[in-house]
Amino acid sequence: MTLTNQQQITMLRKMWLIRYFEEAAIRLNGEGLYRGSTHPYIAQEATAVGVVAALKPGDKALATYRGHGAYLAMGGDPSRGLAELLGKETGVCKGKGGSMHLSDVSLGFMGSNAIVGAHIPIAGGVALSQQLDGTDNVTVCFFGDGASCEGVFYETCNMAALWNLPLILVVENNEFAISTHVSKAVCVPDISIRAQGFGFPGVTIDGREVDAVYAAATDAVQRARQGGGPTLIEAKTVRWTRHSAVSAGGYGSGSDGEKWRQTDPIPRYQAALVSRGILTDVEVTAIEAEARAAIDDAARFAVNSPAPSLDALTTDMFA
Amino acid sequence: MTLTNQQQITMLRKMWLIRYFEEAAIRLNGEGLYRGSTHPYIAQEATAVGVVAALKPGDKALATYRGHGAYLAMGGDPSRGLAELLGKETGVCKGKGGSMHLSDVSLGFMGSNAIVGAHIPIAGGVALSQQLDGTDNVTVCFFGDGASCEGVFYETCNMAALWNLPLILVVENNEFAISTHVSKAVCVPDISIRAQGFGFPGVTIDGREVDAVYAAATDAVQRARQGGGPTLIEAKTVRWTRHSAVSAGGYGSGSDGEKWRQTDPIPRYQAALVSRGILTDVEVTAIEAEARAAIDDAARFAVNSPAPSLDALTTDMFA
Amino acid sequence: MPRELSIAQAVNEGIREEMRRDPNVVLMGEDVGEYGGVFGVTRGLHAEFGGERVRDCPLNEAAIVGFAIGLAISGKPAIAEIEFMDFVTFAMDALVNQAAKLRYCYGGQVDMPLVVRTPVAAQLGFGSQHSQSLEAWFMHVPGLKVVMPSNAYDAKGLIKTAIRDRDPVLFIENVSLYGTKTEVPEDEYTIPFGQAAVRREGDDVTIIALSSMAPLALKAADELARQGIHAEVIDPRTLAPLDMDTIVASVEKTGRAVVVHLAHKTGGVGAEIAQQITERAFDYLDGPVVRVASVDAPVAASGTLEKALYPDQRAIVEACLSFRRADVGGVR
Amino acid sequence: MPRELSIAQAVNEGIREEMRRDPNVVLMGEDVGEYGGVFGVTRGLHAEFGGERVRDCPLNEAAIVGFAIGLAISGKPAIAEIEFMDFVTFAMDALVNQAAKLRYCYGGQVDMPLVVRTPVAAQLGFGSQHSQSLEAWFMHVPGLKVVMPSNAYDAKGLIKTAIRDRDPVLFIENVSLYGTKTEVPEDEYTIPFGQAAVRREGDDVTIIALSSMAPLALKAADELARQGIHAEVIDPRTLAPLDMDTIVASVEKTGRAVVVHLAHKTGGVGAEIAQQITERAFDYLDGPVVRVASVDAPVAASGTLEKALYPDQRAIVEACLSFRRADVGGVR
Ligand SMILES: Cc1ncc(C[n+]2csc(CCOP(=O)(O)OP(=O)(O)O)c2C)c(N)n1
Ligand SMILES: Cc1ncc(C[n+]2csc(CCOP(=O)(O)OP(=O)(O)O)c2C)c(N)n1
Ligand SMILES: [Mg+2]
Ligand SMILES: [Mg+2]
Repeated sequence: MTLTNQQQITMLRKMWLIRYFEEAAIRLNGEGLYRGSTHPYIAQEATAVGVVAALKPGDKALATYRGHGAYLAMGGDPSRGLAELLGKETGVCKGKGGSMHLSDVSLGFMGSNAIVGAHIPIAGGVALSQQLDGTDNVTVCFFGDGASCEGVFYETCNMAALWNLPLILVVENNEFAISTHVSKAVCVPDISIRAQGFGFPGVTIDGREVDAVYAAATDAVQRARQGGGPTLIEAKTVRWTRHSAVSAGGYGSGSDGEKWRQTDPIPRYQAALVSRGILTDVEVTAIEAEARAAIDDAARFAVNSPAPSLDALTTDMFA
Repeated sequence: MTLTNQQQITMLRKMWLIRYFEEAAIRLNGEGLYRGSTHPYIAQEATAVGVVAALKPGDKALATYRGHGAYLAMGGDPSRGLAELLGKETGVCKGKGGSMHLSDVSLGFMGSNAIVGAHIPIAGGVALSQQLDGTDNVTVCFFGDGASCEGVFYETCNMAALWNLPLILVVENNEFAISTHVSKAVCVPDISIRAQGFGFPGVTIDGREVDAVYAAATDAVQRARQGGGPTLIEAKTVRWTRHSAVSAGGYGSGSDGEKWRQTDPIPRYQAALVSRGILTDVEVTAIEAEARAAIDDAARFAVNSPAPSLDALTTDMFA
Repeated sequence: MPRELSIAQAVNEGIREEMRRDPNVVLMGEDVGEYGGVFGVTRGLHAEFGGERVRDCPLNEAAIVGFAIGLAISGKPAIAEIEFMDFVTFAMDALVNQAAKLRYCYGGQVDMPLVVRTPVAAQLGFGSQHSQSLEAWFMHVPGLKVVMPSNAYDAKGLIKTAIRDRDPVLFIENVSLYGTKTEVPEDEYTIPFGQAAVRREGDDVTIIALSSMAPLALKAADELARQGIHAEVIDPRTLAPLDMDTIVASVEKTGRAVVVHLAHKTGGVGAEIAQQITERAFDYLDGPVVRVASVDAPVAASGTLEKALYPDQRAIVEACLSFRRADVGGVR
Repeated sequence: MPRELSIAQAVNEGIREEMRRDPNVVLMGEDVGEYGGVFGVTRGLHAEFGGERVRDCPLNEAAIVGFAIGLAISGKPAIAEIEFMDFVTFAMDALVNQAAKLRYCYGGQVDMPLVVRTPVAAQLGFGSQHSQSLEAWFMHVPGLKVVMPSNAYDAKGLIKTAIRDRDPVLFIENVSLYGTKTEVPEDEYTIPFGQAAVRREGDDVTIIALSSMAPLALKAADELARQGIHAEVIDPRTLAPLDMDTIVASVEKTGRAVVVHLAHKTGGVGAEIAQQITERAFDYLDGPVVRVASVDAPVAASGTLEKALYPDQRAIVEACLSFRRADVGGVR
């Protein structure tokens, strides 16, 4: 399954959209326009974008609180996304979920979740529903290296394997769980090794290389569509910024920061598209500018949107 | 580490003790002398006895509600054990724990537990304490095939491997979790495969063959004593009786029951000791009779012991 | 001849009817398949609906409820069984942080047609880790509905409502009631949530009794009647929503209230019900609402100790008589 | 110059002193090591005591508490941190079925010197899964001790008591209080469990306020004083054991009580405290105990909605004034 030029351009566009969305999220948080936490996906864009490129209508995705990237990759509206972060009535969750619960079910993006690991069995249930419906659709679950330690991850692996579910588990190994380096949290060198204990395929790829992500996802998705069951994809990546806009970890700054910036997935993919003759340098610049402008508009929309009315306090609790 | 003749005879004695203890437990339950559940270890005796034979003073063990075997193998007193089942004041837990919580901490048997899987991380903590104390002692944790599915099992595997703990995880795969066959609950053919996902050794042995159990345990214990970290031992075994004395599963009766009886670990070991010239047929019979008599005495002790006084209702809650 | 069913049979029949009605309903849990559940509640469902819809699960309470949530937000009503209520401790995140909240924090984008069924196996000698009645925790979680039927008729009507409900419902059964048979009509019916049942009318004292305490309270009321004291017995049936109107109306009449539950006293739902009564009917009360509940101690395996821990008929009778003894207003 | 510390610093100092005193004490949790905890409470402990005793753990709430229990029954006092109280949902079995019960069901054979520390991060915009104050669940579990300090002085004295205690203690901190500084003496001290603090004396109404609500109640009391109403403000400090004697003595004096907590109202500890007051001081009460607590809804991320959900100073003042408005006895 090779991607058309248009698809590749869309991927680049989405990566820029995510990048500027996150920069806006950090800026607006810094300006005090919303409180709580926001967990930037900066430097990890290639993973969500590459995986989602392998999906088709009817496929579903779930993600963590670091889920803005998955939201936008699944086609989420940046305006309603930023409005959600700001807790506005126009937010995609009416301002009730905020940054950590961004989701648009109408797009198959079944939700971000603020409890590490909790959405993994939920994703299993979504995949089970697809199987019961007799479709060839699949469910993707994004989560972190830290989340791969939670008991529910393993329980889901076991059940998904037993029931042969169309579930693609994408662990985004950005090396840190808040402050804890993966080497202090995971007892094996590659998280994909975990899959061995459950007898299904596990692969490790460079999560900053969108083509590699796409290839691994396509492989897993195809297998799942054909009834081949789950796959664990470990996307090795970096966390460019701090854990969240409000809590600082002791990395990513200074010279280390410089090292990480050099692995930025976006310039890399841009260069690839230029060298493939798909885009010119000028077009590349235009795509970035377009994304930036779209996010500027979205931010304006979000800032100018009204807060929810107090009636909303107790609506959406029960059907 | 070969066992002395005396040690081998002790192992046979313990197996008989467990067998008659369990028959008494079932009988007394049937007679209505206590309610609640009791989960016989019949046909699994070789596992606890074989593993415990590899331990030395200061080593610890924890088990499940199917823990009478581990209790007796660790040297637990049958009289105070049966008294505990009957909820008597003379019980090893003053009658408060009953069948599912049998334990004698003074012997290093840190407890049986009625929540499937819950004691696995507790065993991890016990092993951590041994490591922090700088001893070369080890902790053994017995649990079932069903328990090996619970999230806490995996979480413990990861932490034990990360911290290189002297923890021997002994999964007694008796093929069933109440009614559920292991093939419907575990997605890999051998539970020992799970260890691969954590990078430590996992072995599968015949849990009805006490020598094989002893050998595997010795190997794991030695490694743990030398700082080599955890091991997962899968002891394949059968559950001879029903899940518990109160709930019936649809197996172990009729012709199937006959098949299982043929794999009874005790006659097998008896025959081995006779063929090794360690015991004569007459001695073998005497050992069995002795165990039976000891349990008869224990049952009498238990039946004749007083119930706890009502003061006990709220003692032992706080220090 | 009216037909009588046990609670186990009634829940079974309710689930069966709903699974026939709605092919999307899926049942999951430990031993719920061919085996029919450790207490036999799901017997025959696997045979009728097959392994796709009646799913035996590994020992994975957290994932069982998590998967059920995934089905629910995909539009498939899911029934998950937690084998004993004590094991819900492994599924608290799924129930409390996910099932109860996702609709809200996704701004209403998802429905949550989830029923978590779980039996309380108290008073059977199972000991501290197999005897807990933990409804108080869930009454404290906005977004959950909590149901505690006390007889077969209610159990059937309420389980059907629970399965049709688009919100998460915790359905708490009591094992000691499983065997008791009561009349259950052949014709289909459902029972709405939030309607307490007045089991017996009386003017002297109101007894609010939950689940297995409801039949016990009726026996206590018989005993009291022989002493000339007429107790009104109310079974709330659902704790969330809770029908305080019925309870308050009764207390306004009797001036005295006793709340009875199996769970430990401190922090139990008795406190909440008593306080709501006090808030709404203070001027009618002859004395404080009295609570009858378990002693605040873990449940011992010993039958002697277990018996002493749980409330019994005598405790209910004495609570009702305490108003007279305390001479607060006197008994009419 | 008296020394002032924040709650975070006070807890840190308390732990440090106890770890110095007893080399067996071990601290475990997520990010508690070099990083010093997400709220900085364990800062410097890793440097002083090393990685053996101050242990960074993977994201394994269930196993973290399970391991801590294993240490505790081995004679090593263990302090486990749950990063936000909401995540205790993953460790409920360990806390409720194991820590609270093992001593009892092993007939007293083990001690359980376990402290589970956890912050409540409410009112900070973290949303529904990062804002819950779940103390009510634990007050309902016999065998657990529950501590909720409201200032640095108490926090230090209570954490030291908790670490020395041979029983399991849930130590609930409030993030919104971490920054506030209060005087903490240099000299060592501990504070026993089960002693409420009367923060302010008054004759007109008793306000029982938990954790972060205690300082808020004091502000409300100031406002009330300007209106001539003298509130007595009581901070229970520990919920289990609970010092009802102090509370009841106050209510016998004032005849009116208001219970204030951050947690949701229904099923919250306010119900238990109110009901215990009513049981013991019914004849002194001018009206029902009034509860001030969060609205029963999940916590929205939106600041506007979040603000409307939680109790504020005005709500406390109004609750106290409601006695006058309802004209129950009148305010002296
Ligand atoms: C159950 C649970 N435990 C702890 C936390 C606090 N927490 C939030 S994010 C995080 C780190 C998670 O790391 P990882 O899974 O690697 O994801 P990343 O943040 O790197 O994307 C932690 C510990 C939480 N939200 N939920
Ligand atoms: C957390 C939990 N879930 C369910 C149960 C009910 N239960 C008791 S024993 C059992 C089967 C366990 O099977 P396995 O681990 O294989 O042990 P075995 O009984 O075969 O020794 C189940 C499901 C329980 N006690 N605890
Ligand atoms: Mg990470
Ligand atoms: Mg088994």
